[in-house]
Amino acid sequence: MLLGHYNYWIVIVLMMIGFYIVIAHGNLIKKIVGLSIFQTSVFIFYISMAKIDGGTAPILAEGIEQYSNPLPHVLILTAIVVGIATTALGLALAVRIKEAYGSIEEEEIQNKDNLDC
Amino acid sequence: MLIAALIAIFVVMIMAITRAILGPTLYDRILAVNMFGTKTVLLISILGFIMGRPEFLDIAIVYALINFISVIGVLRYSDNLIFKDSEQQKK
Amino acid sequence: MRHTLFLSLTLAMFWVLISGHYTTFILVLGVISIAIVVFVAHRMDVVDHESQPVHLTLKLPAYYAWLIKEIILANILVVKHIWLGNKTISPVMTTIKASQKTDIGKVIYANSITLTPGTVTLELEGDKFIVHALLRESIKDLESGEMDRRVTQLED
Amino acid sequence: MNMSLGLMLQFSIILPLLAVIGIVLTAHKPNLRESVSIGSSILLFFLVINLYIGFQQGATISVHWWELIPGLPISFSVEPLGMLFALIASFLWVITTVYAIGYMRAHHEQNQTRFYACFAIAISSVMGITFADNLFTLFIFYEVLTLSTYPLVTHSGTEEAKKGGRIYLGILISTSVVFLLLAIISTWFVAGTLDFKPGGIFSPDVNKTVAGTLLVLFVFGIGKAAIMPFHRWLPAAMVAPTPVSALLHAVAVVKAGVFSILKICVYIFGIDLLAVLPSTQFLLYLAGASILLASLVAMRQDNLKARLAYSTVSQLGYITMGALLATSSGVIGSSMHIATHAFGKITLFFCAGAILVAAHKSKISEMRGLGQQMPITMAAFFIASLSIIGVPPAGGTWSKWFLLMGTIEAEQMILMSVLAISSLLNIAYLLPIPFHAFFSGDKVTTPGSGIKEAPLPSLIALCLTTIGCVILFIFPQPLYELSQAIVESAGFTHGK
Amino acid sequence: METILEFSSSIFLLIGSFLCISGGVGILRFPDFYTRMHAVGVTETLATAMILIGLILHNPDFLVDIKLMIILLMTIFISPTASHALAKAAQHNKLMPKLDTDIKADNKKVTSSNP
Amino acid sequence: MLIHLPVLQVIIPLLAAPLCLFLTKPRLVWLFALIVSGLAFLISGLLLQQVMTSGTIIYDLGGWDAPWGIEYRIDRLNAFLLLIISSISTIVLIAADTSIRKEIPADHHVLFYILYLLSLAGMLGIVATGDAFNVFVFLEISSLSAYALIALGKDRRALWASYQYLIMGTIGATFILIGIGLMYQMTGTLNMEDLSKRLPEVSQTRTVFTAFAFLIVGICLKLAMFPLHLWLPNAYAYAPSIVTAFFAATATKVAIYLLIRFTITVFGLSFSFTHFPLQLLFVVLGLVGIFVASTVAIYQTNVKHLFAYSSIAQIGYMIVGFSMTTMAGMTATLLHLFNHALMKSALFLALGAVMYRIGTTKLTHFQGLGRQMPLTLAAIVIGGLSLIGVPLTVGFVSKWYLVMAAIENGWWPVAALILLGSLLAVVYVWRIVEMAYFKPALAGTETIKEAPLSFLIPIWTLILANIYFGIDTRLSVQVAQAASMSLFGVTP
Ligand code: NA
Ligand code: NA
Repeated sequence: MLLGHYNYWIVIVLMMIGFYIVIAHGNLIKKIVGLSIFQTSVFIFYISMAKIDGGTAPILAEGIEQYSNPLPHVLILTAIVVGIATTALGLALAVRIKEAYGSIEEEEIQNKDNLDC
Repeated sequence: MLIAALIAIFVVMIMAITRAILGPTLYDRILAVNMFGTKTVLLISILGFIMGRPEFLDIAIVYALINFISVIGVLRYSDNLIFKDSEQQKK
Repeated sequence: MRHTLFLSLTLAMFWVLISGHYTTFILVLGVISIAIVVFVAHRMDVVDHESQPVHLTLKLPAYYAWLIKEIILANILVVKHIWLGNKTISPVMTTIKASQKTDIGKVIYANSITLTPGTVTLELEGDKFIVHALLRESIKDLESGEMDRRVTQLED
Repeated sequence: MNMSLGLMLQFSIILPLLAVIGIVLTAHKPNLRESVSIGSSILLFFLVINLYIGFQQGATISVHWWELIPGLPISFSVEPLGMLFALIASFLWVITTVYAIGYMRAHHEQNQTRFYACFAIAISSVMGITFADNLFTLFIFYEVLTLSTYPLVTHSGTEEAKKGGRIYLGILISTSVVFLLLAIISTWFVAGTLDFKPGGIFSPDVNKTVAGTLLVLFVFGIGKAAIMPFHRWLPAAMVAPTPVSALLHAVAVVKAGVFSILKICVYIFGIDLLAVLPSTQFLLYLAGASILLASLVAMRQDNLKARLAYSTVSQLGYITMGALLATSSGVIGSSMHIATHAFGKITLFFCAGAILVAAHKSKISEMRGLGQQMPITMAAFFIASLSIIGVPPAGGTWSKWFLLMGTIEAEQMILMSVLAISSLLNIAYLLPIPFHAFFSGDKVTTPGSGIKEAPLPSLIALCLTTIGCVILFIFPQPLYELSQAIVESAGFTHGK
Repeated sequence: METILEFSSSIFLLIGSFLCISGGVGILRFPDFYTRMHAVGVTETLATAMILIGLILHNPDFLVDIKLMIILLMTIFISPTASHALAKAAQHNKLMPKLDTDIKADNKKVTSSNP
Repeated sequence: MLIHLPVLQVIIPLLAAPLCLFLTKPRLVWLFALIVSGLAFLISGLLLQQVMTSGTIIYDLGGWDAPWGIEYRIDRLNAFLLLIISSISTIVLIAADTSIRKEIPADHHVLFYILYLLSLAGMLGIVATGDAFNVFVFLEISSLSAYALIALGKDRRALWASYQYLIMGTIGATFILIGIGLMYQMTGTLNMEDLSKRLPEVSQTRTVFTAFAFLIVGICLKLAMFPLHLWLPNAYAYAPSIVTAFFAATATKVAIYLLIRFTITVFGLSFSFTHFPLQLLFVVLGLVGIFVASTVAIYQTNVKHLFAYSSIAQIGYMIVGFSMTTMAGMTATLLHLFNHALMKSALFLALGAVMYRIGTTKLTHFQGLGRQMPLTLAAIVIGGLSLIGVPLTVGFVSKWYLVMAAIENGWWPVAALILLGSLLAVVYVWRIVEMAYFKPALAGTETIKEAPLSFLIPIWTLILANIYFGIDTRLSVQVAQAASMSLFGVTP
């Protein structure tokens, strides 16, 4: 019963891991990594949702009748692009923050900000 | 035999993951993850054959390229600034 | 111009082989995307002698054949030591000299070293390479200079 | 005729705003600027007089502007109570402007342009309040009045002025937003209209608890009426220049407050409904308490303006009480008291200002013997005090008389005694001042100190208002007729 | 013919798998980052080549074979670059290799403490 | 041409953004962006007119019918929001050229306009599309450009603010993505109209409940609804002034739109408010948000921070109106949506002018500024009065409708609390007034001049709009009412 939906369990576990990293880690890069994992879990969720019993990957080919639902794949392609853009922007921000604050640790940045005020 | 190769690659991937978790240095981890990536390319190729979908090879190609870019990307930063403090100190 | 043509051709070949669909529409798309890539490559200023070493094409096959042989041998050696265990390996790091004159020659040499298991180029400084090797004998092989000579031959 | 009267009505609201533009444009030519102020105030008074004449001839004057919120128009009409207030306010604006010119110049005040401009906006909003045809219009001008008088209160810009301004704005805005606005919106919801209608707008079978709650909200919400415990802004606003105090106490702000209460009692609730609401009694006692407590506090003030301020709080209690009594005499007394108190109190403030300008004194204890140097001022003070107390030969006599009658009609014996006691207290806190000024043995000021009467414009102003006090006593007929008209238009069935 | 192809394909796949596993063992077994890198080198050169050749032999379709060859070429071109970049980064950031001498010393310690 | 308006609305700014690259001169790019935004404004005006007269417009992208193709669907609510977004964007852009010259390094100017147009296109897209997944895509387009725009701020804290916003925003967007995915799983459609038809059949499943919960939390994060507001103050305070003026007026509005669209149109009132304790939750959070954020605003030393917290409080008002689930409440919320956009864009633009002249928006630097920058400060005062809800400003109109709606619902305490909450606005607005008008100017600031015309024109346009729509409420009320009617499926 529990294992029957193993794909969802994987999604949930990944999601929790990603979320935990975002929340618990002070390192900006790690947060971005966590965020990526978090997003990826959703991608997996969509893709696993698209699976149809007996269906194969939705790449058109001769002699194949049954495909998985291609729509989620298409959607997630877009979402992946968005995810990459987010990650890239996040990393770029981290680099700029490092240049400006000399650190990528949340706590140190917060301390420096407090000193500024 | 395809199945055997698949299993072998699977095992290697697990080994790579193990190394990635064990570390101990950041470079060990990148090395392991990179290896994991290249093995994924093989995995996809073999899976395509097993499932009778040679179209998967396209994915394998794209994956190989992305894998390369991501490793270079990560290293570009490691060469500069970011990883030095946090990781090296812990070592 | 020669480099641009070479690049376009390579890309076109790549496209045709990968695509597998040869309708007009798809082909036109291919032409457009190749044009864009060439344009971007020009903007990045990477279309030159160094990135498209067209002049080496003829001599390369022979060198590749020899290199493949070396790689196979090196593989066998490293795999042997993997199974024999840590006590049998003798990691060393040394500097070796490279006799190539051009940058591309040095890169080919350095990459060949790295490509053969058991040795890795860590750094290129002038005509000196810092190399890490798993086994003393691999370094000795390198120092014997056969590979160095073969790469240098490619140059002229 | 009607058409032109309608135009006049609109113009009486717009004219002061036009004056603002003139004042701002002539900012760098003080003489011209003051001419604009005086000129427009006189013009306004004539407009109102004309309206009055037309109104007396029985014309219905009303103007409908536009619907600010669908179903809620900005509209104006002339009815007796508004007419009464408009007459007082426009007349006193003329006087106050004259007085202010003398005062501001003698004091070398800064930012005079801002002062006159805000002053004019305040008058415009008072006109809007007086002629408002519905509660919504009234509320809007009520708020504009608050905001436009804020810069007047904080005019000096000192720390003290800022503090005073905070309390002023804080209480007036808080009460109006939290209680008044809530009451208005609820009224709209309950009654379906906000138009002022003789006899009120609530249907007779309205839920008495709801209506009673609304009445409380209204009375509390009209902070300008300064019913305790929402009176604190009035003493706090004492930091303002004297002409502003005059404006606040006599012409505009507090009068707008009690006027609103009166108007809401008569035209929103209607006397009949008011008489049966459960909360009326409570509010009457609250007004009574306000009268007595404020008088007691006034007695303890040594600062003249503070004493006058608490006196105002007390006198406003009379008007509120008169409105809530829900009898014809009560309403008549209440509306008359708006006028008589206006003249009495403005005179007192003019005197206080004159003393400040001429003798640089603000403490009552320092005014002993001042009668010698400033005889006219002190005489005026005496007559105005009589008006406040309610004894001849001053107008206050009549209003207090009707208020007393009102309590008797309503069989409110406790409140009757409140009025009686309060009159004694009035005597106790007002009369000693002129008395000591003229007859004190131990003079604080010596004859040779060079103190003389205030500048001529101020002196003329305070004389005029004093005469006004006396005239209201001698010829109360027009005032009474207007008040009577209010009662009639309200369609009394009760207590007559 | 088919059986020969099938058979040789299997052989190549088998060798590839073995090399792969060997590399995997190496990456776990070797003492430091640099030595592990050599183990990875095994899996990325000959092992990959063997498996891909095995696949090529398995499938006669031209386009598929080309694609497999492209993958092979890419792996072979990319892997040294990645290895080099990684090693260089490690060296720049002062990661010291365990050299022969250190290992000998370690071994001695181990042997001396276990008489 | 007219028939393609719905898609042109989005596609014009979207395509215009990369075109900026070819105009190398920042001045030229500015002009171009202004024209593009103005065009979007024009289109939204036409759309609104069209929708008001002839009802909902449905446009199938690329000729594919929904639910396979992406459908653009403009009803009264959409058209109203499109108009708000594009109008504010255009007016704010007028000052952009002057403002960013002081606040953004010259080599980033072109980039600024590209990002600006992208975020504009994103927001317009969110509103225009009728496809749930498309909402996510546009949401991310606008958010990503928002993060980058905020990071362009001069202060290094802009980077940190942008980073935090990125994290929170992405979590929010991902939650929305999960919600959409679950909905798709249950119904097999992404078209919102279809979803609304098919969801009732499966509304009793746990999956749909989960989808709803994820969506609401995600949207509330984007919305900066208390207590999910933590990203907002710094993002607004350290972003370039133009960006703040634009976002403060539009970004949270778009999120409110999503909240309304998903709870009322897609899931339906009965699901959203009977199966979930959403009403109680939103009333409480809305009110707490009003009081907490307003109180925090009072203690701010930076005026940009102050107004940022005020924005959170104003979101509270909208949430309270929304939670009433009546037409009156919805009208009040939509009205406030529009009115608040007018107030906040004017206020933040005026702060931009202050920033331009004195380089800071610290409250202490406002000393005596009333005399030095009379027109700018007068604008801040009028904007502040509007925020308080003084009659003759738009703020009063919103408050009136909100209180009216609360009373209609019989929520007397809520009505009282709404009014009480606006008193806190008096306090924080008056701190600025006192500082600007009742304190002598700081030494060495005698040379400060009034803001340039390029600021004054848009600022006063907005201020006059604040007054105009506070005096003549026919248009705004009519549209808001029509929008809420169409939401509740009532035909006028
Ligand atoms: Na090697
Ligand atoms: Na190697």
